[in-house]
Amino acid sequence: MSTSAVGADGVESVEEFRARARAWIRANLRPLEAHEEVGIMRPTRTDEEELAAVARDREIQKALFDAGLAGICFPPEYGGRGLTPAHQRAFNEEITGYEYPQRLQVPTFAPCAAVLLEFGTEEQKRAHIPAILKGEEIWMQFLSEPSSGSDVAAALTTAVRDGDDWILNGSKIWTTGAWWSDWGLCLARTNWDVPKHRGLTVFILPIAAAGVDVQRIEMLNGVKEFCQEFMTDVRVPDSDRIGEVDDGWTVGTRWMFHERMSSGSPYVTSPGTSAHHRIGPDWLLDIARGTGRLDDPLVRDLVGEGRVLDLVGAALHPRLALGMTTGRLSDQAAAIGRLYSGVCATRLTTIAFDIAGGAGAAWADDDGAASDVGADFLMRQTATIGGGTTEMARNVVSERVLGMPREAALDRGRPFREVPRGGRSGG
Amino acid sequence: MSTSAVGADGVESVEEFRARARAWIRANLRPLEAHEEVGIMRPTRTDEEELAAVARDREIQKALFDAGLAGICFPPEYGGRGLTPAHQRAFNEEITGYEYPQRLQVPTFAPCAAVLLEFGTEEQKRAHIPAILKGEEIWMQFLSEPSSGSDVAAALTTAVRDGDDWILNGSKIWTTGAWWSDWGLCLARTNWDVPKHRGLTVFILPIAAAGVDVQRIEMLNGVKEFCQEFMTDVRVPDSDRIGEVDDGWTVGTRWMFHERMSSGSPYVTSPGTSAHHRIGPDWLLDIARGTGRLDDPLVRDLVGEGRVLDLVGAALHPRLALGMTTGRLSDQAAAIGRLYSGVCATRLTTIAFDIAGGAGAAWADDDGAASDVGADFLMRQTATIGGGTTEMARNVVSERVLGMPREAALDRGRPFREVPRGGRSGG
Amino acid sequence: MLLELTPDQEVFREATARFLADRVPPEVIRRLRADPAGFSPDYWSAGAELGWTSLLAREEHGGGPIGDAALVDLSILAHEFGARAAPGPLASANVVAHALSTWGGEAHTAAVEAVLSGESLATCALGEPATPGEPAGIRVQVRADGGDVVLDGTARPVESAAGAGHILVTARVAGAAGLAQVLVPTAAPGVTVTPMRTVDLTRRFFAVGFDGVRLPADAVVGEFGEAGEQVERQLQVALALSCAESVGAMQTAFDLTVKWAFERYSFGRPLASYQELKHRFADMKTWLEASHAISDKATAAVDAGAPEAAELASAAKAYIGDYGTELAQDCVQIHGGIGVTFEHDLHFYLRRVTLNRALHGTPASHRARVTGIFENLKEQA
Amino acid sequence: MLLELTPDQEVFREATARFLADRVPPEVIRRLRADPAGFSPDYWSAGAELGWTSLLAREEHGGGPIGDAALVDLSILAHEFGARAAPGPLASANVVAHALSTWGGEAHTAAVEAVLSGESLATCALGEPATPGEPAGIRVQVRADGGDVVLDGTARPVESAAGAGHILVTARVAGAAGLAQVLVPTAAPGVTVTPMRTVDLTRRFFAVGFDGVRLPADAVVGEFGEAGEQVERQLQVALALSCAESVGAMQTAFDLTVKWAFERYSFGRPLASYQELKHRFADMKTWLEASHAISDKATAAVDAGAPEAAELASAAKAYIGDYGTELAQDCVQIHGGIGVTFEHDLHFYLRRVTLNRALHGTPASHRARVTGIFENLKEQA
Repeated sequence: MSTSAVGADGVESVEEFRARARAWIRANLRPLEAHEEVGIMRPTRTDEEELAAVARDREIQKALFDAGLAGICFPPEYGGRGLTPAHQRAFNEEITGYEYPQRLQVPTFAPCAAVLLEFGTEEQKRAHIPAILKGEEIWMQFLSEPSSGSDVAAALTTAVRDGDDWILNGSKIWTTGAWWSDWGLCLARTNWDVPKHRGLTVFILPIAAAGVDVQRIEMLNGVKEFCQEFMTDVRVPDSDRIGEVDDGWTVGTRWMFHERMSSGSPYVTSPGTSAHHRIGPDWLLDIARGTGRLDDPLVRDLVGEGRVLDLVGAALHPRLALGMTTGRLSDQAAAIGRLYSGVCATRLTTIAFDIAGGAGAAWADDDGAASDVGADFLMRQTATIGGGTTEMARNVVSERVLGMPREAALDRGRPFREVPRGGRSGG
Repeated sequence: MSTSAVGADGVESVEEFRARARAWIRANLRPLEAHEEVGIMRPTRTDEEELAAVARDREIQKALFDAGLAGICFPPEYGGRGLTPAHQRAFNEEITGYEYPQRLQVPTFAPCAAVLLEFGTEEQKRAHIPAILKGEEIWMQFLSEPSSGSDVAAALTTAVRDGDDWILNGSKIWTTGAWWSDWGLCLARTNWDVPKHRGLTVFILPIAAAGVDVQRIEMLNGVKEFCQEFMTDVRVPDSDRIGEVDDGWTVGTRWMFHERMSSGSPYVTSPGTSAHHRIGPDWLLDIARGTGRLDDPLVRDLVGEGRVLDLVGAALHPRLALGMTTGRLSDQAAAIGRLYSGVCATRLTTIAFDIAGGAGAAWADDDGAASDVGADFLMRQTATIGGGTTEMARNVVSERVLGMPREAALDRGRPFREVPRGGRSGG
Repeated sequence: MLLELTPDQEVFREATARFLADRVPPEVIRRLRADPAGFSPDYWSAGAELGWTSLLAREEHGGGPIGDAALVDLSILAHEFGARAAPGPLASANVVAHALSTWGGEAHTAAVEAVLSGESLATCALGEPATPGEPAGIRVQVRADGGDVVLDGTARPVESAAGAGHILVTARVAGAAGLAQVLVPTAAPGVTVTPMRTVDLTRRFFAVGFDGVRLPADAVVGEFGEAGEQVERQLQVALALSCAESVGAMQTAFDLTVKWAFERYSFGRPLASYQELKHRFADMKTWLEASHAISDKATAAVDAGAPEAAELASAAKAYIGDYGTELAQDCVQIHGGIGVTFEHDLHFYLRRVTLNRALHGTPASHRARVTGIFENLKEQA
Repeated sequence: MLLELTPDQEVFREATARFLADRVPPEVIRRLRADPAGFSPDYWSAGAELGWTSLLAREEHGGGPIGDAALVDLSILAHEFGARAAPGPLASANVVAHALSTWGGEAHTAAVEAVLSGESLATCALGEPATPGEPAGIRVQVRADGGDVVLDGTARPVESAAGAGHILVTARVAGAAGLAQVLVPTAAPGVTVTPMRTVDLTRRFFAVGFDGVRLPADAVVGEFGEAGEQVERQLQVALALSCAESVGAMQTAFDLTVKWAFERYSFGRPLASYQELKHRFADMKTWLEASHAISDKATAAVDAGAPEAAELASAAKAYIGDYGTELAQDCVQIHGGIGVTFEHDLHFYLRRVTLNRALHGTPASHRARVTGIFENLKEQA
């Protein structure tokens, strides 16, 4: 598969692995510039540039695979390295500050590949996992629907059996970059006459399949990263079903677990101190310096607050990960981290806007770090909506971590066909 | 009843009344000192001093009555002046900055006297309203119970018919100054076999009645203003019943309306800019000046925030009052004012604590305005608990003002006897 | 907005409301994103016919209020502008009309009449509000030179400067403590107008450079070097209109979101049945009523030239700045993903409150102003 | 507190937990409000036998950690103190033991041994933390005079000063930039100890005046005029212990309130079933875990003398200061009226987090410190 030095016992130690990764990264990857892609989903690339970036991500992934550095914690039988989370952490540390195949991490490696590993048939795994590790397949979650928001199990997308195939109809939304992706992991309703969770089935399908119409969604700041897919009589063979018929929620529960855990997943490369796609405390300093307000005690207080929130987050996430690993904390404690991250990100965005002062309302191209911070502020809530709302995280923390009574759900125990669905659809 | 000049048509105009009130107030009442009784329920008086203050309040009330300035909006047949809310507002303005019978306003005039006026028999009104207006009767609400918190209709205090009398047993709590008060307006359960709201009856009783044991509650800061009453076989004649048997919630609904509205009630004297029992923005300035921090931009920001919140509150309350008077806003909009006031007061207390800096942890007697601000901070939440929690206000705003669905109540339509009551009692 | 309008006010409001609904419905606003001016000239002149620019001007210039309180009437318009995220420099144009009509001379008559008729657009560069004891954020200098005045420096952001015939510029007098206001034709030599970017879809801002811009002395509005008070008055007018506009935007965002909460179901229940959301709606309703209240009170005080006008205007700006954006962002949150899409209308109102929060001084700078005013008040007491 | 204790740490924690449960249960703490010292001398000496004062001292003085990381072990005690709102100047006493044992000379041996054995109480006056570029809040001056040193000024608040035999005083060197630390016997002529009032029930603070207090030069701890770094280290120790204590108090307040929410019924339902409360519990749980995490991380860094120790300690202090009191106040709110009564235990923990928030620098002053450190860090990068 690939050539790499291993320890005397045949297992590459973390430090050996780290040294090998470091050498390869420095030789092959471009160091990032300071603050590359700072801000909240800024529309900085043309479509051509975006496609080129996707191609580069695939290229890096392939090169990593060839160098024996891909799929660090994936099983060797599907092309992975079969190493430990400690190896992945070492890799994360070494790749920090360098380009990496960011678009393949989430949702391709987790939750999609993680779900395939857990529920896929041997054929499915052999068909897709190696292709994923080589950068040949980028996967998307066909999960959210316009009508269902946080209530993902209320999917209206319907799959009807037709001989050896299934015919899918419906619409999925909030897929990141479906227009340049290859496969979708899709939750569909196969039975309307049982309660919500008991009539679902999971399928996989090529996004290029006949009947799949991918529409890009324009966000308020002009970015078109997200898509909505309209599926009309899409034919999927039964061999592309994941898990049992009508038992999709068994898959879905783990799917959502992997989604929640994706930032700390051993399948995912996530550089430690990446300032990408966010506003970090160093950016706050730059805005303050750029607007000449770094000596203003009010501004210094705001910078300090941002830095404190960031340092606390950096302490919190490892504590939660350790607690979940050792069983001292509930597996659901990941929702605590999600809640913290969301609240922290919206606060940092607000702080940036406040430090920018008048440049938050209107800015010139040469305003430096303060430029575009007003537009970031408009996008502030994406940090508490995307990837599961903070409201859902608070439900999880109170109900699953603290064991408080669950919210009354009027759909519980009721055939899904009869559940009230209100007068509107949306996102 | 009293002698006073009236206009040619026999009705005293607001301006005539104002002039008369002003002259009398300046001649008879003590001007307040700046910041007299600032802070959050500070334990500044001994019991003897408190009793002397109560006596002074009664004395002022009697003098106001004799001067024809008491009961401005109460009907003349019960000793009032029969004037308009505009007269009461003029009186409020004129008495601002002077001592006034603060302990008689709430709950004696509203909600208690207001409830008597609305539901009392002619005999009851003639027996009590004039006495109240003369300062002879101070009334308390026997409403909250240790077990029921915000759910006042879940009263466990029981009244059982015994010939022409009722026998009351149970406990009431959070009565302010019951130890120096005269009468209680009491909500009791007369039927356990119907749903909560349909088995209640309202009574009045002398607090000195046999079987009433008044215990003072010590708050965390040492103040003993609140009481709890234990009623053991207290005998109340049926002639002291208010409203119909088992129809106490009809009374209770209006009772609580008058309670919520008490700060703007035409029955109540409430000086406009009283700095009593709160921390106002001028106190923030004093703390900042006293701690030498008035030039610190962070401190100036906090003072400004406090002042802004205060100015906004002063604009909000008249808007709500006008809206409720003209019907442009729901009667329940009073809950908006309650919510604003509570949140504003806790924020001002926190600001004071922050401005005090280290003096919030430990202070010397000569620390001036910063003294005791730490203790005020400990009492901060009283502003969002007392007089109905802000949580209940938010329920009212969302359900009654915005018309959102009511919270599921597991006691609805269920005989009260069978309602789950949990394992604990408390306040 | 006031809870009760007079019949005249209601007629006035209704005319503009109908006009805006017809001319700039949401789909048009979405398209206007690409328009360099943010609106068409005939939109603005038709608005002028509805009285958008004339309320604060004297009758001899073709202006005049519809009732006793011109700024209160105008704030009803501003509220409607916010409620519909309407294009157009309402506050800037009215500040100019007010300033020229009140403090201008003969030389400004033609300009004020053109502004009132909507024939020409004028805008202003007021600078940031001054905190007591602190200088205002004004970076244009003016000096007298013979019979002329000469301006140097940069003013930003200036609304609609590219489409305006004149800019009322507030400048520091070189070598002295005072301020002067000068009406500068945008065509004057030495004036450069550079577009800026902004959070709003239809409002346009510019950095305006003045490089030795020489004008005759009668271009000066009011007394040279003595303009501090008139600038403060104009700033208060701008603050009052900006607040009324933000409150309008808050009201629409809130109404949209209440409607959504009733219609949108999750787990078989409408969002409006979830207690946590209900309580947030209660908070939002409180912020909204409080914002209406302080905006109206500040507007009335500014209109009356009351002593408390400066403090109330800054209090309104600080409160509405903070809570306006919090309310709009919470509306986005409750909408979920759809609330951050371009196709949804919600961001129109978020943009408007965001813009107004950072324009004419941030909430923090207005809190500092309030503290200074309050401190002086207490020292005098 | 750490998610996992070593068996030794658990034994150590458990011994103190049992002792505190036995000696200072809530009803005793309520009574100790009236005690001038806040605790009895034998309570403290028994605690010293359990190791309360010896962890940070060197073995030759009778001290020594139970594991590799003395401050981490001690922070477990501090957490227990907070969780039980226990009396006693744990942080002050340990700072003195640490300081004397590390930087003290022969002349301090008797004092350090007495502190370690619990035979005598010592306390310290560290002053407020210095922000980079700003002076620390220290109002005692010291000058060398012949073979003596002379102190003037006031230190406040100084914990347990009235019961202490010695105070380790941090002072500015007169006419120079440096600091010195001096171990001052409270019986020395010129020392006055005046009680202050405080939010805590059992902790006592004093203003200590120094009026020409003359001591031999060997009373100085460390180098005269060169004590800046040791003061900073001691301050970090105090911050770490104060944070661990606050987190303990937060944990107990939170646990009490979760229990209450399950047991207390309103409208036929437990409070824990109300979504709005559930979401507040979720926020509180998040603040709590975050506070544990940053407290532990800062403690480990201070223990190791790591370069990031100063920034982490201040970040912990700022975060826990703000969120500790918010959490405790929200616990009060959820309890309702009973939560502000003296008979309920909840205020014990509210007091402790309130005290620690305002002691050793406010959250705002620590944010300023973080900004300064962070700015230097970025400039070096």
